Amino acid sequence: MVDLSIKIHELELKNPVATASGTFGYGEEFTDFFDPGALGAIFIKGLTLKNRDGNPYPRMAETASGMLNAVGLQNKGIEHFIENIYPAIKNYNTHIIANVNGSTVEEYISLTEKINELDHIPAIELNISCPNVKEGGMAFGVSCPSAIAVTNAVRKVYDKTLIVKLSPNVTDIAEMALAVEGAGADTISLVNTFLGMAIDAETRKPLLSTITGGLSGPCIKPIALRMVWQVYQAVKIPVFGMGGIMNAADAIEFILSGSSAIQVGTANFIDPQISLKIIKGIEEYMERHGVENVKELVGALED
Amino acid sequence: MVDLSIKIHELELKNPVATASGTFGYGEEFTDFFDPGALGAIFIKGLTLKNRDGNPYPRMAETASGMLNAVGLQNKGIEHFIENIYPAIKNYNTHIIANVNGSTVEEYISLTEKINELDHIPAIELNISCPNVKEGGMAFGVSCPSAIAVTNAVRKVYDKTLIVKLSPNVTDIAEMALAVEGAGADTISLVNTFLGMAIDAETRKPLLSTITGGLSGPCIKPIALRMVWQVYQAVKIPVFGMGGIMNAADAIEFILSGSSAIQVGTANFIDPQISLKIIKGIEEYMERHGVENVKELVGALED
Amino acid sequence: MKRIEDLSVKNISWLNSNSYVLELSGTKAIPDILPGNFAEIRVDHHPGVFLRRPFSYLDVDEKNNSISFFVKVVGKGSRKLGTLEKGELVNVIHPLGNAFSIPDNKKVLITGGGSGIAPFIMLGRELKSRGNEITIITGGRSSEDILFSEEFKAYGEVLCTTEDGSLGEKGILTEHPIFTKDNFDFDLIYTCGPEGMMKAVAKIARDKGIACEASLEHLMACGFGVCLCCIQETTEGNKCVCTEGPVFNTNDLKW
Amino acid sequence: MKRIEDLSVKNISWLNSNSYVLELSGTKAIPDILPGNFAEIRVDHHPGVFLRRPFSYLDVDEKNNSISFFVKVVGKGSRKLGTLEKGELVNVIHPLGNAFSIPDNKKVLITGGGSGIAPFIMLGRELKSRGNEITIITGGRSSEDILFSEEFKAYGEVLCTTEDGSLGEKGILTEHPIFTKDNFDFDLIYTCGPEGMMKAVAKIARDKGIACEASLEHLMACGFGVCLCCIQETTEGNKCVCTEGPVFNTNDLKW
Ligand SMILES: Cc1cc2nc3c(=O)[nH]c(=O)nc-3n(C[C@H](O)[C@H](O)[C@H](O)COP(=O)(O)OP(=O)(O)OC[C@H]3O[C@@H](n4cnc5c(N)ncnc54)[C@H](O)[C@@H]3O)c2cc1C
Ligand SMILES: Cc1cc2nc3c(=O)[nH]c(=O)nc-3n(C[C@H](O)[C@H](O)[C@H](O)COP(=O)(O)OP(=O)(O)OC[C@H]3O[C@@H](n4cnc5c(N)ncnc54)[C@H](O)[C@@H]3O)c2cc1C
Ligand SMILES: Cc1cc2nc3c(=O)[nH]c(=O)nc-3n(C[C@H](O)[C@H](O)[C@H](O)COP(=O)(O)O)c2cc1C
Ligand SMILES: Cc1cc2nc3c(=O)[nH]c(=O)nc-3n(C[C@H](O)[C@H](O)[C@H](O)COP(=O)(O)O)c2cc1C
Ligand code: FES
Ligand code: FES
Repeated sequence: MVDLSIKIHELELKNPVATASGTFGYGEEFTDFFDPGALGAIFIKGLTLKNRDGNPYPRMAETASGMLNAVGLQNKGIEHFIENIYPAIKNYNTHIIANVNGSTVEEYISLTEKINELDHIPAIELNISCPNVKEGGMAFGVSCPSAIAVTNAVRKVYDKTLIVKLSPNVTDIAEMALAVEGAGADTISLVNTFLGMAIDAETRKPLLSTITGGLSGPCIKPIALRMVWQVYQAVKIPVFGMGGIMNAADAIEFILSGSSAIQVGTANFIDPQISLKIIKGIEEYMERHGVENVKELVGALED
Repeated sequence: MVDLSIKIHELELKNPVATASGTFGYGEEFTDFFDPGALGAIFIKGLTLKNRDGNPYPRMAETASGMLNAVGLQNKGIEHFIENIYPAIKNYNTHIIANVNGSTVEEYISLTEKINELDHIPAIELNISCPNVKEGGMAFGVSCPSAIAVTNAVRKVYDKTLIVKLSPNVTDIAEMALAVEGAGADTISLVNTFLGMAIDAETRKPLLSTITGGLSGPCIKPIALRMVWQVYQAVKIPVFGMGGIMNAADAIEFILSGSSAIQVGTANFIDPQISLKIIKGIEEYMERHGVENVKELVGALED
Repeated sequence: MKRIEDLSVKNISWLNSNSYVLELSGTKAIPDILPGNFAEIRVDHHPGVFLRRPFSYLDVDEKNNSISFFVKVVGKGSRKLGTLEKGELVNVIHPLGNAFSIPDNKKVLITGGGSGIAPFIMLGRELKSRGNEITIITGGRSSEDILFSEEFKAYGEVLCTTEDGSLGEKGILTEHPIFTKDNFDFDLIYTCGPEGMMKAVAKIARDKGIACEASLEHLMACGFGVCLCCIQETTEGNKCVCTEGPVFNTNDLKW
Repeated sequence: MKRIEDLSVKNISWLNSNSYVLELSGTKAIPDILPGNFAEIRVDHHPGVFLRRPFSYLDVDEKNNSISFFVKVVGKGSRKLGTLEKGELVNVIHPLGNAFSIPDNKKVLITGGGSGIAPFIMLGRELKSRGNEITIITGGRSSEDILFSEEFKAYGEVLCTTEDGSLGEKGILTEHPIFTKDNFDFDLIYTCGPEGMMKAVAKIARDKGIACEASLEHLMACGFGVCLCCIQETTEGNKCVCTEGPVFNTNDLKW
């Protein structure tokens, strides 16, 4: 039997396959398809302090090998989560990781403090990379000083595993990674979506109510993979890679380029059982290649 | 009859469809397929001062709805071009635009000076965005000061139409555009390729000899379109948009988001007659929508 | 409970130049399906199609473990599905969404335009079995678009409008004289079709104080409530069309 | 002169579990094609295939305006082409590349492994018509991989090797005893197949001072000389495999 388990900072994952925030709900919608307890971790949908309606419809456009979304962090706020959702999901047999969003540093802090109270949430993913909100979001993730400021501030109030999620919409991803590592991140996750746009030539109108939105799916994989590889070489903390992973081979490519674990995003929409298949596929790959421990594959790209 | 002609700075294009540098050779390879004189302009393959062998094989990897290349500006140098290629192509019934590359500002200047002598080349495209060379290339295009320095320097020795080609691998494309506009660019072209990477999970090896390469094709269209739209809003000079254009609808989307003219790149490999089809398709679109002059479509995106 | 499964193409029958019925069958018993439910169908082997496509059930044949869809060709995915061969496998997530409400012994009006008639075969049968008095009105561009009239006749009175006047009343659906009749006294109106048409029907319903249910066809990425792309503004905030819809009481919509 | 055209699938015949002959025909006269030339075939309707795929001509039938390719299934594109139906259109850019040199009345050796045997049917015929004495040796994993032996027999002596020893000599191609025979006195050797095999053949040729031509199968994005992705290092710098090759004198390669 091959060993798929991997430790990311203080998190012991039973396997390196997690589901990405905003693409797996709170996991409940998937229980008809498989037991979410089989996953390495679940990154639940983005939380904010207060209820957010998100952006107006339409919020989605299909693109070549991908999609744009402009959801804009729709959620009912942290209180609603704690009262109505947390009790139902806290006993999943896997790690529940909260995706934390604010428009100001203060909001990030308050939200983190509330999540810190929740015993069954062993880690947060600090989202400083959402391209679909007017305030905060990606603005924090595209400049080093603001990324440092928010990471620092959250670090002070949080002592469980702090994952910072980077935006790919930057000139130098390694520099951003170093900045948040220096500011106290335990782990880095990347990439969030790329800022993109789609138009209907016939109507001359944008396809999204917000004109621009976040691009995800296999189309972004080559860029995401490059960024993961650059970040892996730059920092010492572990990396949670993602961006267009559709099958086990994609997942292994991310692991080889330096991801200790990976997240499956958009692929969940097309095949809700895909993360289960990816876990099996990694296992088969390891057996076929005589790899006993998945750790051996992390960053094992050969020149 | 609809009017497809468009003026870009001092260049009168018979239609807004040009072919992108590095994807159309010197046009000669296409004469079996159609008369390049039908095009608005031809951006010939990247020139350097001296002969360049480019990067080792393999230089290409297919990706989801796109490809990575790591050609690395292979060409026989400007002298060889002037003696052996220019005489054969200078009388095409369209504009020949030279794509200018240097590893230092001095090289950009010398190369531009030589091209300035060539009567049948009415414009240059300053490539400060090639991701596949170790020195120069993209390094100039990802920071404002260096982009300004090289644009300024070339502007001093060149008084025909100066097009500066931007790299999409930046945090703020509008800022870059403003910088080169301020430094004397007459026109901006974008996007060059995105820095990406591909791996073969089975062999654990990168698919490109250079590990990373430039991503092009429909996969990048949503990001390219967004950047063109941002640049169009930021600057006063005209924009030459490109990135994943595969058909007339794509071309019209770029025009609506602010491209005065467009360039067709990777699509030339799959259908060498595609630019001709795009010209026809734009014409049909204009007839169908009662648009008399293609200028009316430039930036005509409706909110 | 929703499930994901491969079904095989049993038959494709074209009804006119741009629409067909796609019949899929499986080996297992089909799940319980209610009128208004839909399925997310994966379109394989088409370079331009990335996401699944949602389609309402046209009908369910429990004896043969088969389900059918009425598909109007509007783009790449709907065109591709129509080229499948018998026996090819199609991956389906279903059943999804909520259902129309079914009253007992009432007078109901069903209004359908374009592909919006799809859910009404199942709805009509259910309504009839519960003793309702049914009027069905369908609208289209020309007689070619007026489909399933025979099936609908088994449920009640069938009316239609065509824009070119080639069948039924000339005009758009809401221009049919029935809407201005004095005895327009329905208890419930159902509508599905182009948004403009549904809004016009909803307005008539509201003006006359009649309850109205509309089945919305929003763009969807997942179809089962996780992407939050398919939202509709309602009086109670944004709702997911795929899980809290596709059927809405039009009074709850900000139309 | 190269051209781009739609040809229709005339026939697909599978030779073993993983290779087939694809025959395409057109209505116009086919262009002049030389042994060694290739075509860039577009693979439509497969989401994972973006670029064209290059294939050497297996044969040309001028009477019927048809051409054929020997395709080994190695991935998405080669698999997809094998599922086309008779009559389906396939877009082809051709003919591309240079050709093997054809001497007169010499003694030549042809060495082919895997899909590398494809260009040798045309080459053999041409060589034979010019009075050459031909020996053909093909290598494969097992007897299943040893193809076209009947056709080759019409040209000269046919030898083979299989790794499992199920046909001919056991071992890899260059382990065949012919290479160590004293009377190994060929004037020209041709080779096409996996790079390792071609390099081994080229080494033998160089050691014995025999000219050797290899047909390279480099990754290509365009196939007609514009992308510069397919280069091969040679003694005269980088050369394009698609326009200056695919056939090279192995002495010019930095092997
Ligand atoms: C709950 C629901 C039930 C539906 N029931 C039916 C039905 O029974 N019969 C039927 O013919 N159609 C039905 N539709 C509409 C059907 O989903 C779209 O026509 C189909 O997805 C278009 O796919 P395409 O690839 O052919 O079009 P595309 O090439 O993708 O686009 C063509 C047009 O279709 C629209 N469209 C594209 N994707 C979707 C999508 N995921 N959802 C809605 N619209 C989209 C686009 O905005 C565009 O205007 C239903 C939609 C929903 C949401
Ligand atoms: C001049 C030339 C002539 C050829 N003649 C023949 C022939 O007669 N018969 C035959 O079976 N094969 C031939 N090949 C190889 C053939 O082109 C590849 O096997 C085919 O492109 C693989 O496509 P795929 O989609 O099936 O594989 P993919 O799924 O794309 O990849 C599978 C493998 O094939 C390789 N490959 C992918 N694309 C190409 C490409 N464009 N060029 C070369 N290799 C590629 C990849 O490196 C990978 O290892 C020739 C190649 C060249 C360059
Ligand atoms: C519809 C949708 C909603 C998303 N919502 C969030 C979110 O709330 N928080 C977050 O950090 N990322 C969010 N993302 C980004 C994903 O978590 C992931 O980073 C991105 O989609 C790239 O991975 P993929 O290509 O596998 O989808 C969202 C993505 C999509 C498509
Ligand atoms: C094989 C290849 C070679 C290229 N060479 C050059 C070059 O020499 N100079 C340049 O400015 N851009 C070069 N480019 C970039 C293209 O001109 C274009 O900016 C890019 O491919 C995006 O457009 P597309 O998606 O339509 O291909 C090259 C692109 C490809 C694919
Ligand atoms: S379509 Fe994804 S939530 Fe409704
Ligand atoms: S494949 Fe493009 S130059 Fe050879």
